[in-house]
Amino acid sequence: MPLLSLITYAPLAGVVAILALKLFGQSEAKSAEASKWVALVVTLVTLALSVLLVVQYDPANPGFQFMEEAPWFMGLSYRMGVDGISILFVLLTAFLMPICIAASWTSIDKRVHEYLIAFLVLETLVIGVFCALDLVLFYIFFEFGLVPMFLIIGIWGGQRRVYAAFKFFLYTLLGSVLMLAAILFMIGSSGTSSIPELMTYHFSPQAQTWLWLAFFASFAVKMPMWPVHTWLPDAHVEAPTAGSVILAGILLKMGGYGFLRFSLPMFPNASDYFAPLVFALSVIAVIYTSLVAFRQTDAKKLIAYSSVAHMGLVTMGIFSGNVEGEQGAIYQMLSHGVISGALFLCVGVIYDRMHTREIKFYGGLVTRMPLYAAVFMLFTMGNVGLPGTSGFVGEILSMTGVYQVSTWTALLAATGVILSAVYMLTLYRAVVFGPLTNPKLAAIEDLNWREVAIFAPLILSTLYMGVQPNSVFNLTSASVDQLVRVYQAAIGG
Amino acid sequence: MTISTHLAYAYPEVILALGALALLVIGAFAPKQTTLVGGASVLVLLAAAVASATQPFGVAFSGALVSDAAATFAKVAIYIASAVAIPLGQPWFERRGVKNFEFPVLILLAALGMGMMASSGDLISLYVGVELHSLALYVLAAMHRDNAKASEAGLKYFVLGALSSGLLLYGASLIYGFAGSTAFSDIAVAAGDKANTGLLFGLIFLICGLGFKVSAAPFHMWTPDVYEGAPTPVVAFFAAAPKLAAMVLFARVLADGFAGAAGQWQQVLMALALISVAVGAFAGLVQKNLKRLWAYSSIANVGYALLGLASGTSEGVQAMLVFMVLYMIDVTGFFACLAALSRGGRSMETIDDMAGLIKERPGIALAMTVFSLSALGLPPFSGFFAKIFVFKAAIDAGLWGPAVLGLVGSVVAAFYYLRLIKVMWFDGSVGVTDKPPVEAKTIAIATALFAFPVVIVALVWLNPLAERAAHAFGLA
Amino acid sequence: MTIGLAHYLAVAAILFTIGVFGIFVNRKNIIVILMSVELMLLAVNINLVAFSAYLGNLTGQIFAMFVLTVAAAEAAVGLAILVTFFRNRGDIAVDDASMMKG
Amino acid sequence: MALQAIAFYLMAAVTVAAGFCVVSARNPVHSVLWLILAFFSAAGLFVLLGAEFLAMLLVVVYVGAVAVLFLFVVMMLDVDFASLRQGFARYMPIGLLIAAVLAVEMVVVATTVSTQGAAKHSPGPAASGTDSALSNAEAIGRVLYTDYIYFFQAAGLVLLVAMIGAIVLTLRHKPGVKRQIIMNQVLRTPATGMKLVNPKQGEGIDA
Amino acid sequence: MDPKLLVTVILFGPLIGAAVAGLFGKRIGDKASMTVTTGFLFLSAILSWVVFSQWTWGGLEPFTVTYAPFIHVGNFISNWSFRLDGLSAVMLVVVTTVSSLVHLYSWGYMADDPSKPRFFAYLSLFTFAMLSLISAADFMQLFFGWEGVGLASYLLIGFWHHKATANAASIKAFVVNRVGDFGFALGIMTAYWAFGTIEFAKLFPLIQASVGQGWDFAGGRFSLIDLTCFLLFIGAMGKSAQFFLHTWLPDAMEGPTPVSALIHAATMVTAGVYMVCLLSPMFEYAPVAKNIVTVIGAVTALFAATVGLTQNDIKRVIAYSTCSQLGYMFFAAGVGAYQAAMFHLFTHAFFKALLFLGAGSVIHGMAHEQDMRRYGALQKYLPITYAVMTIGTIAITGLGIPGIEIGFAGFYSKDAIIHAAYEAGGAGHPLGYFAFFIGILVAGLTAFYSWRVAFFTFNGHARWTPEDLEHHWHNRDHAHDAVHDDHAHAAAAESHSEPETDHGHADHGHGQGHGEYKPHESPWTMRIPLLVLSLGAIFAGFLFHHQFIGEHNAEFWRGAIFHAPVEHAGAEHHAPLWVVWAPLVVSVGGLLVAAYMYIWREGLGAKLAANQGLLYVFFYNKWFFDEIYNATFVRAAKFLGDLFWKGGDQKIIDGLGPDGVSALSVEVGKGAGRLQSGYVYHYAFVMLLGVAGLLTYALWAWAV
Repeated sequence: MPLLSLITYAPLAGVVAILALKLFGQSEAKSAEASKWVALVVTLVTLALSVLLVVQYDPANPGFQFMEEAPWFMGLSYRMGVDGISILFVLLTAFLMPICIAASWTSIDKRVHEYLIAFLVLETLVIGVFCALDLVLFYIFFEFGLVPMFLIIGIWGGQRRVYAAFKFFLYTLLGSVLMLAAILFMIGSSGTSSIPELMTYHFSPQAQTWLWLAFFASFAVKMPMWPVHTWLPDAHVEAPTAGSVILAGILLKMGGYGFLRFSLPMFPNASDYFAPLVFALSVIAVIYTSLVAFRQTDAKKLIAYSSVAHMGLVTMGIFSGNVEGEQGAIYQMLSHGVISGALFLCVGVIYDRMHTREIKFYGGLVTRMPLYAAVFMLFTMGNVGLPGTSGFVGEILSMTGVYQVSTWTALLAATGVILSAVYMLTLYRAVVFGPLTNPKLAAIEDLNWREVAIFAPLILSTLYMGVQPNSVFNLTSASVDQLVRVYQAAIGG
Repeated sequence: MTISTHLAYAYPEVILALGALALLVIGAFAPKQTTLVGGASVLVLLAAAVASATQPFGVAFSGALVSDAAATFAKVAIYIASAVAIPLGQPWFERRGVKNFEFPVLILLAALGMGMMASSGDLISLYVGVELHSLALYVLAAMHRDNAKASEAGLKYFVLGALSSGLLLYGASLIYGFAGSTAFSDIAVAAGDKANTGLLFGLIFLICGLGFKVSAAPFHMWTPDVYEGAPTPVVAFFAAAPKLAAMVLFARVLADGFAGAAGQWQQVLMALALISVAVGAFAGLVQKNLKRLWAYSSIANVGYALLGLASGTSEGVQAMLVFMVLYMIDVTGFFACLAALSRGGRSMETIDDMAGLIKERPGIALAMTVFSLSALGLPPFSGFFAKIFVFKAAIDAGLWGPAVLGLVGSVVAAFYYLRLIKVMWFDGSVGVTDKPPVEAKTIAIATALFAFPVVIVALVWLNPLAERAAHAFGLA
Repeated sequence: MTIGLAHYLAVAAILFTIGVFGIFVNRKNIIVILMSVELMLLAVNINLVAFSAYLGNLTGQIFAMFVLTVAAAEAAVGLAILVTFFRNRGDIAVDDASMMKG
Repeated sequence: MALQAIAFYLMAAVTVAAGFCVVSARNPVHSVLWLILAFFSAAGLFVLLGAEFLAMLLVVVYVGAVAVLFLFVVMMLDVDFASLRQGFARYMPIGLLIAAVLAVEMVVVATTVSTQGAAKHSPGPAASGTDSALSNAEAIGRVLYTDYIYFFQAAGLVLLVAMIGAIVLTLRHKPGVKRQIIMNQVLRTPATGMKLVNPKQGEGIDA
Repeated sequence: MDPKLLVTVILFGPLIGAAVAGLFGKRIGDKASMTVTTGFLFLSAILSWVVFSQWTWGGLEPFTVTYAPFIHVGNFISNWSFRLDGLSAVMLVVVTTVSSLVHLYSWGYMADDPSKPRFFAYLSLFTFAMLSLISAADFMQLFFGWEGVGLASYLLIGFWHHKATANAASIKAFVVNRVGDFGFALGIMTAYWAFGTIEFAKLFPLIQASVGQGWDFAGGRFSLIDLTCFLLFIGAMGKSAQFFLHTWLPDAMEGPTPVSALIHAATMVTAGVYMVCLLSPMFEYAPVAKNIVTVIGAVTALFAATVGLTQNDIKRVIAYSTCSQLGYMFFAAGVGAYQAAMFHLFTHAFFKALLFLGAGSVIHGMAHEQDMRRYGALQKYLPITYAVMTIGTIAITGLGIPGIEIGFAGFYSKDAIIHAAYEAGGAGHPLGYFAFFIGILVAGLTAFYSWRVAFFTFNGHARWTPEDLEHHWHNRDHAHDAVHDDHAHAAAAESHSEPETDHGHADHGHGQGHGEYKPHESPWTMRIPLLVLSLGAIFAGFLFHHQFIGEHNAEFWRGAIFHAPVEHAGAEHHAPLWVVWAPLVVSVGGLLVAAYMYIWREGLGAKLAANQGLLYVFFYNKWFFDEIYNATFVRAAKFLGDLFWKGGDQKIIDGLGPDGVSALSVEVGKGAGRLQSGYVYHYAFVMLLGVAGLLTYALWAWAV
């Protein structure tokens, strides 16, 4: 059974069903309601299939599993497979999607069908990105993901949604066309587009340099790394809540995944050569964006900037080239996927009620929304990297990894630990604590059962991943060990 | 060789010529039977397509007509594209009170000219073919004769076209003089390993003339105005098939006649390609009229096709062929969408007219979105595959610099495609549109379906065909 | 001095240039532009015939003949378009042919 | 030889001068006339080159048909030509510059023909003249319908397109004009020819 | 019972309590939440004493229970585990005892608070975190506990979240602790980098072999162990509020007083000391780091004592006192007297908790007035509090008779430290004498400010009126709940308007409808812990000094504290007589000065304060640390944040990047559009330009 393809395209079944509902449904409202259920069920089925995938996965085998292959044109082929690194991202995607659908249940009231379709298509594409084992196939999934996100931001976004959508699209596109050039060069010079084969192909150091830079252009924008991060705050602020969740939770991870899948194994010498550059940019990202986050007046923007800072830790972990760094980076990505997603949902909860994200508008919510305050607190602490939450494990490991290669980097990046506390707690205090002075908030409602249901899996996974990270490392370790071994051998380390 | 053996290689042309003449006579005697003439023209074109697909390979008329895989490939595409133009155009004209049978006949004759171009092996057949189709196109552009814009478009097209054919001819004359023959095969001998200045001069004039036909910058100036002014279905026609014909002709001249001067013409083509991409990308940013916008888009796309050609390899030609075919389908589809749309009888041509179209006409808006994304080069639409073919060829030929510039140009151009999508998807509707005519809508939807997902399967057989076609040229 | 091929080519070149020149100095008069095109074609014909004579092969003359034929057809179409244009505008100034720009 | 040279220079000078006058004449009618002169002198050059048939063709087709067509259109379109001359000088300098550059380059290249041009008697049907017994017209006639039949037919189609084009673009069926259609007259029956009306009081007949 | 099971119960009991109270507090009600948490804590405390006694007298051997893997990445291996040894056994009893007493105390103290379940959940959560800290077998779990207690501290300081000051203080506490944790984390990384493991059991044996291993940094060569220890010590500085990172502790007094007693006096703040002692195998080989520890400890002791002299808020004085005492512990550790440091930690836990809870009792009695200038003459209103506070004060000032080794708790531990410092100086420790003299000086200052609190509060004339109190009672509500339509306030207001229905108020002397407000003694739930702790304050030193620092210390610690063979300090036999007596003398001196200023010449202190002497201003403003930090770090962060945001992101990156490029592109596009003028001759011109250009290029480049 082609399980990977099944997982990848399962959401499209939902698309078909929703289209049918849209075309043949009786009333708009009724079919919209039904569509939501369809989308939820489909995403849950996808999640179930992904769990099945993880269960069937053999963690001892470092190579690609569940391989599927069919020839295409121009020597390309339809090639899918997962290893210990990508399988987790598949799971993360499948995990966050039902949450996104549920989070949009009431907040999206116009063009519901299109919205759900956009999300389901996005899910297919994102899972495809993580499963594709052919360069061009990867690029197809990678690039087309821009469209649903563009529509999600542009149609269901906030006031400056058009600006944000364009910025998001063009910024990312510019990065990825350079990667496309590199991909074509790689296919031309190696004669294959198969990722597993390319991982063992040795490009000349000079070619590696250029290829690395081209891939870097794409992934750095996607991550996003300083100084190509400015699309992110805009995109996040304007996107609807679920859009932000996906953006922060999954789409950013495609950059890190790309570094792990391409830059490191395929261009090891260049990765080694450019590692100081990455470290420098990562450190800047951590400090610079943390400080910027500290000054934000818009809650979502603050969290968006914090994402940039956290991704800085990921990039430095990846390019540390040792097991701790890689595992830390992967873990940080997973954890950030859950936590930042949850934080955006937290902002979404109050945005849905009051329709503003201005931090100043709020204050003292704890008196009316104690449950919300508790949930928000948990994720605030997760974002701060408190041990016991998932945020900690990734941070400490990636810093440990990078410490061994570049002490200065780790030293400076560790200041992020302080700064993240500053801005997150300031945000939390301003929104949740203090007296409830704004009369408009007097009647604000606490979390309802639906919201609790949305947050519950996120809370559980944050805590579980915080105390039992090893269950994840068990899955990744074989693949990561191999990655590091090959990388170290290539750079002669 | 008797005439009949020659004709065996020219069945498509014969079918088209006889068909055109016969339909002209029918039309002259029964001027009301326009639908009949139109339908028959489609059949003639399809018959010609079948004939080209099945014709034997060889050379006829002392090398004036070349029948090979490339000719077959191009002609089938050209004839089918021409055939599509008829159902798209005739009802459109009829709705605007222009009921005539000449339209399909002119299309037939233009298709004949393009067929000649695609299989020409001689400067004279090159010239006659170019003129045959150009003259038909000039007339088609101005055919909506009571429309001031259309006649202005026709005039501009004509004047500049005449200038370009002057340039082309001057080049042809120089080549003839310096090579001593008009046959490409003889020219190839004369050009040898290193062409002389006279030949190169002639070649440059020729490239300029052909550059006009494919609307490569800086010979593109006519394109936006003519696209805007000419009737939409006519634009759909001449944005597609003639470009392929001219590109194939380009390939023939360069590959068959000037293989020895590849180093030189690669430089020229690369310059044209990059200027085209830049002009198409930047000038398109400020356009408000969709037809103009698509004109700039086509300029940019021709730039990409030229980049493939500029690689100077068989792979490059193959890429160019695939690119052009996929692009033809895209552009036909897009203009079919435009032809299908009207509001209160008035054509919808500006970007603002499209506001909120997704709610109003979801099918057509979706098709237009697909075409926009495809033209943008976004996977998994056909334009993406077209571009990777071209860029891969360019990169494999060592032209990674131009390839990267071209790709960056596509990002600039992305802005205007996105703007169209934005207007259709994000903005509110500005009024009720008329019910789209069924034929235009069908063509739009069919082409959109080709752009995705059919293309994914289609490429599997299109690519080998293009490869065989490319091998017909004497390139490495 | 003997009159060689180069002389004819030079004449043709000059004539061609005059034709080119005529196109863009005649800002307003389309008819003159069409005539300039005719001049260019004439230059081409001189080229072809001169080459033909020089090379001693007839192809050039045949080519020139087709050029003449096509040029005549072109002139017909061009003038027809001009007439349509005139009917729509009541004028043939090139300056007016600028409904579309940008 | 000298005579030939004089003839060449004379006709070349006239051709060029007439060409220049075509583009610079104030009145388009004059332009057409200068064009005719240019054609005539070019025809002379053709004769010098031994292409009598083509010279003849040029005079007959061009002067007789095309130039007259121009003249006809110029006359027909009743345009205020004086205003069309405005702004002539504005683009003169840059135009001249480009033209000069082009001309110089083309002439330079033309001069290379003696060293780089193709060998005489390169492939293709032999021309008339010194080494051929055939007259020019005869030689053309021999190949035009054999070797070049393809182009000949195609050229015919080009002319057909021009014809269709001219008709499509310019022919007008004036809606008000009544034409005699004999078939209609023949097929006319009382049923179709008559209409019975029964007007009511105080109402007119609805025509 | 199996000690492994015991420690497991001890560790997880509080967590269960916290979970029950935190998750279901609303459902099960206040009483049940309080009972559950307090019950588990008492269970833990009792079991802890069982373990402790088994350790001390029962010959229990050190062991480690591993529950589950935490992180296994490469060699970076960490497990969830419980490490029992001398140090953790001591800490177990300290933590669970104080915590359980504080839980009990809070029944009374927090009686009228609307969110009791939350409070008790936080307390228990804290206890769990603290226990996991002290039981860690590797750096990761240590760090987990470390930050866990930080979280709990943050939550508890900001417990009254409607108070702006409390929120600010909680953030400050968290952030300053984070600064320490930053160092701590780096220290862990350095340790891992240098030694390839983060497990104590594997790490410690590697240390000796790596002495002399260098690390090149910023042009110099440093000892790796020194670096590791220094970075780890930064963590300790943060958690234990040492000089430079102390600023959060006084502000932390915004939290409810039981919290101050538990976290900011007895347990969490001592974690730094605990860590240094735990890592004695490393510190022993890190002479530079040890010197830093000594200096920082000594300076903190002095600094905090000087500031403590001038503060008027009763809790703040005690907070500075804590800071100062922690300084003692650090310099003890710094000079190698880890046993003394731990002993002081142990005794300090009792008497400082006692002082805080006593202060809490006063505050409770005075309607949450904390300013000592509004106290006075409370001894007759609060006799028990008075008694226990006096005991605590005696204990902290270390009164005892050196000759016969009898005294209150502080006497044993503090004198041991001072002697150890002196001895270290004698043994060649470069900073031994320095620490010793500071220790003596601070002992005097300690006596002064501690007695100042006692006298200022309980003796002299009353500087309050019943009206003040009444007014204050209401103000207190307003301070807590600034919003009138606020739920919490509504609850509070209700409980005051109908005091009889609120059993929590039955014990309160105020609000009984008499209209007469006067200070009142605390309820029994508060008094019992006070009494228990005073027992500790009196006897802890006497009972355990043999084990901790005396002749039995080697058997007691059983290898948990390590001494490098060359350097030995810790026994006080060789000190000359004046050294032995000096602490007592200065303490009594301090006592007399305080008595003079606040009893015999009452008002003198106020007068001195009013004079605003230079030194007074300096001390009163806490050496201007807050102002300096505010001016540098906070302002700089805000300035840089704005600069990077508005200047960097918006102007430079966006301005030159996307926005700039797109604007430029549109301009270029407009230019191209202008070229497209609509005039045929322009078009022709452009075409010919192209032709001419290409031809010229051809002629120039390819002319054959």
